[in-house]
Amino acid sequence: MDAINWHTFFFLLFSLVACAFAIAVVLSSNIVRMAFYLILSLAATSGLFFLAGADFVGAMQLMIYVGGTLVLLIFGVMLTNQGPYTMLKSRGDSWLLGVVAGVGLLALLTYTALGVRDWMGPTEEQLAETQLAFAQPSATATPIGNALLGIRVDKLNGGNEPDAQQQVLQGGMSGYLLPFEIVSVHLLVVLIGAAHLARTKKRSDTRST
Amino acid sequence: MMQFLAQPVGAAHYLLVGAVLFVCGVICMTTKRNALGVLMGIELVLNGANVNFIAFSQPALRADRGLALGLDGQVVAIFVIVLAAAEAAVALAIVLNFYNNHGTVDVDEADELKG
Amino acid sequence: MAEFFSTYLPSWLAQLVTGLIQCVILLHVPLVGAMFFVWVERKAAARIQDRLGPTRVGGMFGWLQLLADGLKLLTKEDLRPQEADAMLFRLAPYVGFCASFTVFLALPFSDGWVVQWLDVGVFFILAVLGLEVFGVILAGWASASKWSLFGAMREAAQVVSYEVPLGMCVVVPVMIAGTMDLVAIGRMQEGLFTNWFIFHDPFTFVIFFVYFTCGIASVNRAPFDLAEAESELVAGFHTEYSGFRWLIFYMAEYGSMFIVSGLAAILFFGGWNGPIPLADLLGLTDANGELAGYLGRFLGMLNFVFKSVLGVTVMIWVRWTVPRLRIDQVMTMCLKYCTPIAAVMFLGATLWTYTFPGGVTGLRGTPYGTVRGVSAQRVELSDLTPATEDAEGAAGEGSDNKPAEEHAGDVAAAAADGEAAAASTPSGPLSIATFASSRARSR
Amino acid sequence: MATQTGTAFADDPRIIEYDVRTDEMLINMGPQHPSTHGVLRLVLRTDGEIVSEAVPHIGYLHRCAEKIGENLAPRQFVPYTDRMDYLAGMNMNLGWALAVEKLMNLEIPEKAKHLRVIIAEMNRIASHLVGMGTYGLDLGSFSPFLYAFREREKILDLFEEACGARLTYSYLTVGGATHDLPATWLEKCEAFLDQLLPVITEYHTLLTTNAIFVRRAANIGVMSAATAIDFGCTGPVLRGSGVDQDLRRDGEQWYTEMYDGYAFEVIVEKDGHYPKDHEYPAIPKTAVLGDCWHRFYVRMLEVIQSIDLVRQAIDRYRTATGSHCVPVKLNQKLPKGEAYLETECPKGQMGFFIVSRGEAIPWRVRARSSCFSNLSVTHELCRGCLLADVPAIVGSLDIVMGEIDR
Repeated sequence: MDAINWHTFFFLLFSLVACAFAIAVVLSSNIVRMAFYLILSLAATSGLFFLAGADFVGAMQLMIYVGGTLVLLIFGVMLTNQGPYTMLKSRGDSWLLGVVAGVGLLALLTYTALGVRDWMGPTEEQLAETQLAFAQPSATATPIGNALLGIRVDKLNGGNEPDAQQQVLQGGMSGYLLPFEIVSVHLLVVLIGAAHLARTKKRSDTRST
Repeated sequence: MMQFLAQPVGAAHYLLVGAVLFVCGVICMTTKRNALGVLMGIELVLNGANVNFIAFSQPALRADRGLALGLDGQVVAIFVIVLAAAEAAVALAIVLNFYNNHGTVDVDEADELKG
Repeated sequence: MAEFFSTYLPSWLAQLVTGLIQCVILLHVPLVGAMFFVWVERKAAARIQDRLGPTRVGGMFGWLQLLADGLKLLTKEDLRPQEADAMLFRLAPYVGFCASFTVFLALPFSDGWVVQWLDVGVFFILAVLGLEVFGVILAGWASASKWSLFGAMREAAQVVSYEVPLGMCVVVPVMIAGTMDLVAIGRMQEGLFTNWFIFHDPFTFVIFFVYFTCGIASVNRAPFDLAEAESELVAGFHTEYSGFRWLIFYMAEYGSMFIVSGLAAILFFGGWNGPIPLADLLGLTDANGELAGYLGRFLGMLNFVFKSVLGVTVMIWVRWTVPRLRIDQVMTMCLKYCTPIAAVMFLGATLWTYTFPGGVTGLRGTPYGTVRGVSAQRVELSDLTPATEDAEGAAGEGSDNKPAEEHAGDVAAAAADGEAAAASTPSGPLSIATFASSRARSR
Repeated sequence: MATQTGTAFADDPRIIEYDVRTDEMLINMGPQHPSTHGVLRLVLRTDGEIVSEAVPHIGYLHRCAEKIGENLAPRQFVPYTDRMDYLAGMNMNLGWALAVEKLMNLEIPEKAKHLRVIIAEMNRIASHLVGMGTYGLDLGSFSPFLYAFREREKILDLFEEACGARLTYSYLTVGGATHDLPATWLEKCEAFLDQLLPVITEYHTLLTTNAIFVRRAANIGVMSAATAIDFGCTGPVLRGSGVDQDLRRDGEQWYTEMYDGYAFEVIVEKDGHYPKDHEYPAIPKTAVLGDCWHRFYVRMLEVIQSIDLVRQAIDRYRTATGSHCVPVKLNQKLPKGEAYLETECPKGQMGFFIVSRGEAIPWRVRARSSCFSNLSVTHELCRGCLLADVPAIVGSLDIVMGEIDR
């Protein structure tokens, strides 16, 4: 035993960090600390993404997901100065419900994940090929960009025969142009909607403040 | 331990991580009384789902390579991230409004629609 | 190195030792860099202010001053306010420093001299650089001091706002290059200085200045140093910090400064390529042997470091010259000036590359400049059928089971979905260049 | 951040305009704070970045100077006046000396008068240089501070040569000055003034016309002439609001006779420009009379004015007759009665009140502090400004705590 599979090593590292801090989020009741743990968990998950060869998604996770949590953190900080909202202790019954449901779900998911033999990893014959695949830097940004424009470079490369490629070209490449457009419009709507919801309002305040 | 370190990991291991994140998120959503805590739970749930998508997209993580999602998995993960950001924006705006109206972020207080 | 160690150690330990050694070496880049920049800052500030600055420590010019300062800070008492959130207060400096340090993983110092060659290098750097703000916010909150909290909230507002124009500015060179790979972007600017992206078109020229402004703002340097505005907030977010933890903040700041100017050097000033291709003229290329290639890259690294240091020096110069902006003015600057200007320049640069695909002068060999080791191919609608032929070469062995990102093919394949292309550009050329590089690592 | 403005719907208290419910925060700015010019403590009530109230708390530097003055002969009290406005010790000395001379009805020789003008105006330059430098510091620009101190050092060198001290001079005393000026002092002084004039132009480039500086100072802390008069503001603070008042011209005869025959104009804005601004930058469009920028600019122009006055005084001093002082004995009995005299000090009008019962030691001594009145307006100016404006406003008032707390 003198060989370490470094992919496994880093997988273990990142997954332990991600899971440990996810559990810490659950156990903590200080909102700022929760946000901090969540950030670490999400950052470790982005490490898992990089490890799995999804560079673009990993960077995106860091930029958008973790960046989005920043706003949560800021809200936490803002509310913290308001006294009692830092520590809202969970109730016992919700703990019971949550843990029961959670453990059941975890058992189900674990059973499912471990149920398929092929998912347990590459076979002995595929080992060398796997090492090679992970040794190369993954170039995912351009294919993803093209896919979002509706061009599936990976599918074009998929077949050896020109016939297959023609087939792909003619049969449509199942790109993501339409979802991309929908998401962009959706984001715009969300932007306006959130700004509208959170904007300065005038209203008659009947309660004594 | 060393035995495990010598073996290559597979999609199943990623799925386990995803499951832990997902379950943590679910527990977070059910137990937290703080609206921001609930939001964090949602983020964790979506993140756990994303781990699954990424795990399935990588053919080198599994024995049946041809069945890997490939680029599709990554693109879906991207959409999840983007929509999570959008969801967080709207949810925070709602929390803000809730806070303005009720003076608290305790979701247990939001029971006005109860019959 | 791993091979050397493996003669004495088990191979996994050898690899571990090698990795640790490399980590330590890399860690010294920001650390020694920060030391150097602190010294530069002190000397430059002194010169600007008609003083001498440090003169004694280390013999001449006080070049060991920071070492002395560091020793002093290490021996200081590590204070923590009673009310502080102990864990977050202790951790916050490291969060900021880790973010700043991690960026160095993806920053190429010369052609191929990069720790982790990332396809999404620019994206990664921007993302990780944005994480530095967490350290500041946590420090400000955990200190349980109102001044610190003020600094933290200012920093949060500022960084979140300035990420928008900063991202837009960075996208322009990325769009011109057609890749987010910093090494590829650097390689595209080979040759004379006219190939640098800042001289690519008038829009990139303008956008560099927007980028630099936003860069200064995002690393919290004067006139945007609101988070630590000493005349208003005592010391802002690090009011309650002392000794080593304070030093960590300081190092993170200088590390970020170097990163921002280093990114500017790669994106706009040709990275490791000098104004004239001196290494090529001297024959210091890989073609003349490994040593010559190594020397050429070393020359490139000096180039890169020089440009980055120049950028940092300009930041220092600005800091000691102008007063500080107010928070609303900082926001106005971002939202009313930087963002619209960046957006317009982005549009302009897009139209420019669309109109003059090969550049105005036509001096560049390929549409986007000569790229060594990376072949670019421009595919137009009419080339749809030939493109499939090109793709043939890309279909290597085992490609059935591998998606495109795994391909080590040396030919770029790009094609246009007929409908999508027709919808977007009815008659014009569809400029999609993909770079699937052989990526023979030259390290 | 949040704003809670109810002004638009002030008639209906139930309608509020809000963004996020926020609590107000009380912050102590000082007494240990980098930009409070000593040991001033400002209690700020803030809503996010917006300051709704700024209350100055003083007294951290109280040293019973007035009470000490009631136990010492007037000449012995001179060193204590140094420590009031320690940035303009000479002017403090002069104010006290003149007040005592007024009580004693003591005429001093012509030469001593011109010497006093030279020294007082030189110290005015030094004080305004510090004011300029620290104002730059308050706005976040460090370098002008050191430039200003570099020039001030040269003035201190001259003072050191004249009286042996660099900060607490006790040079101008009852009856004139303690020593006459040394042999080549006047030449050195003239050389310094020649060198200072172009440097001031550089300061204008660095600060007065700097875009960021104008943004930070113009239209901030606007004080109307009426407010300034109501609060008893004096000196550059008053003139910055457009009130044409300068004791060197408008003061009592006992004081103004020092300046008899000198050509100078009071630095105050008339019809959109200042008397000596022809070769200096124009007033920016955003600047409003009475804002921080105007107060700063008045000080800058007063430096020029003082240079001019020193030059005139040097010419007169050279041809003046008489000695540098009339000797006053330490135990000389003061005439029965009282005297009050205000002089135009760099920070404003500083007055000394002295009551005598015919003994060598005054019965009562009081000082009227200019900075005290100038500071009292802080509360008025800081209402509704941003947090970053507080140092800008307090800095533009150019206060010295030593004088306020005495």
